[in-house]
Amino acid sequence: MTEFPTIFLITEEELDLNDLLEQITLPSAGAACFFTGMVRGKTDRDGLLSQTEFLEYDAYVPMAEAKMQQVADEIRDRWPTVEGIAIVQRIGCLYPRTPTVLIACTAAHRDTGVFEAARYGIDRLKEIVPIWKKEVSLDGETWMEGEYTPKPGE
Amino acid sequence: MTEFPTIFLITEEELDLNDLLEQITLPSAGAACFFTGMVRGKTDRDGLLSQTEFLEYDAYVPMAEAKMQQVADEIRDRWPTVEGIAIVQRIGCLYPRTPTVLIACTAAHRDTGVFEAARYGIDRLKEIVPIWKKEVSLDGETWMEGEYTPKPGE
Amino acid sequence: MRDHVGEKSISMDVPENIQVQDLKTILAERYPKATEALEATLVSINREYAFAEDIIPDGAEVAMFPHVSGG
Amino acid sequence: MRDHVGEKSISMDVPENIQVQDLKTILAERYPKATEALEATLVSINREYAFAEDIIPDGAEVAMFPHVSGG
Repeated sequence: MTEFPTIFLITEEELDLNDLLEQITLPSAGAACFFTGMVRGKTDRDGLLSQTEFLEYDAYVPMAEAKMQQVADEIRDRWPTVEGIAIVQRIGCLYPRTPTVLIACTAAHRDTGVFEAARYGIDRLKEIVPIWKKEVSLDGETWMEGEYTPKPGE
Repeated sequence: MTEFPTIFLITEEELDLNDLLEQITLPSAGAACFFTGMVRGKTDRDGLLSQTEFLEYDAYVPMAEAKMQQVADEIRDRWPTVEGIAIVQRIGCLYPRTPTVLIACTAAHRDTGVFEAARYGIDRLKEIVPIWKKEVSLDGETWMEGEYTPKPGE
Repeated sequence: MRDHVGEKSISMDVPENIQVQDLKTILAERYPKATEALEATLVSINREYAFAEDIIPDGAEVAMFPHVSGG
Repeated sequence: MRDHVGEKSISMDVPENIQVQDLKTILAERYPKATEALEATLVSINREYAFAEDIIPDGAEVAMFPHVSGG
């Protein structure tokens, strides 16, 4: 059996979607779903427009890599038809419109879980992968904090 | 109000996911979902492995462009939170592992329809956009035919 | 279809206000080998899908093609 | 946390087989300003999430950090 490619990466470099897709596409793959997150420069907060100058990302790299691997394992458990998986987080100071995170899954067909798997992947990344972001705007700096508390075994 | 970007394209050129994402990302966008289809070189058909040498794509270009616009309109009707939409089909002779089609949607947040909209987009493209593909393998050539019959008004 | 007719596009005179189904009948008479393919073929008039009883306006761009299979 | 403690990482001697909750108590005593932050902080031992009664093995890599917010 061909080994399914799994990529997880924490990087300061620009995300290259073309290259990542190429890396997780086996000859048996006919479908891919990507989720990417971008820095929002303008955020509607209850009707008030908030402007972000940039986001500063930081990670506890070795643990984040281990938790990305765990997210990939969880995806494979739930959607065994998924072939390739890429989970990439860019860190550093990132400006509006810049892609910051990517979850991509490939499979033979589009109806065997790629959309659900990518959705699950980004949800889990935001729950258990130790990465943080600080919003810098003209009003000052704010570390953003998630709401999820990991449970034993996660 | 900012105009939301809509791209539809039938091209013989390589798909550039980075560039397409850039084109549909407004400063208010924080999330994107992409679907891409690739040429499958190996297809499991009821346990038998079928090998594809290449696929040859052809399109009725002016109608295909009009129907891509219609798919984009349908997405905007159903998911008004979707900001940018790109629908791209590559045509010509395409070899295994090559991305052939792309549907991408951006929005402020990931939970406001980008996954569902991209999924809907590829389903509709395969139903109503006049594009055809011929499979070329060592066994010969076969035009592939879809199953969906458009209804009046589609 | 193309294989049965042997042409990518054809030009022919048809009665005014002809319906899609009648055009198919005329074509089946002219290209008997295409009869079966014509049954299943999709039709567009001016780049919109058209159906049996739709009338083909003067000067319209008419296309006939198999069920789509892009992606 | 970092702001309250003023250090990115600290080194200290703790009793053998200490539990996560006891480590938090010791830290709160040493850095009173961090008491509230310590309540909410997540803890990892050797890159796995750890909880109040988990025992910290000898030589373990322990980290304390806020709820994650990547993406």
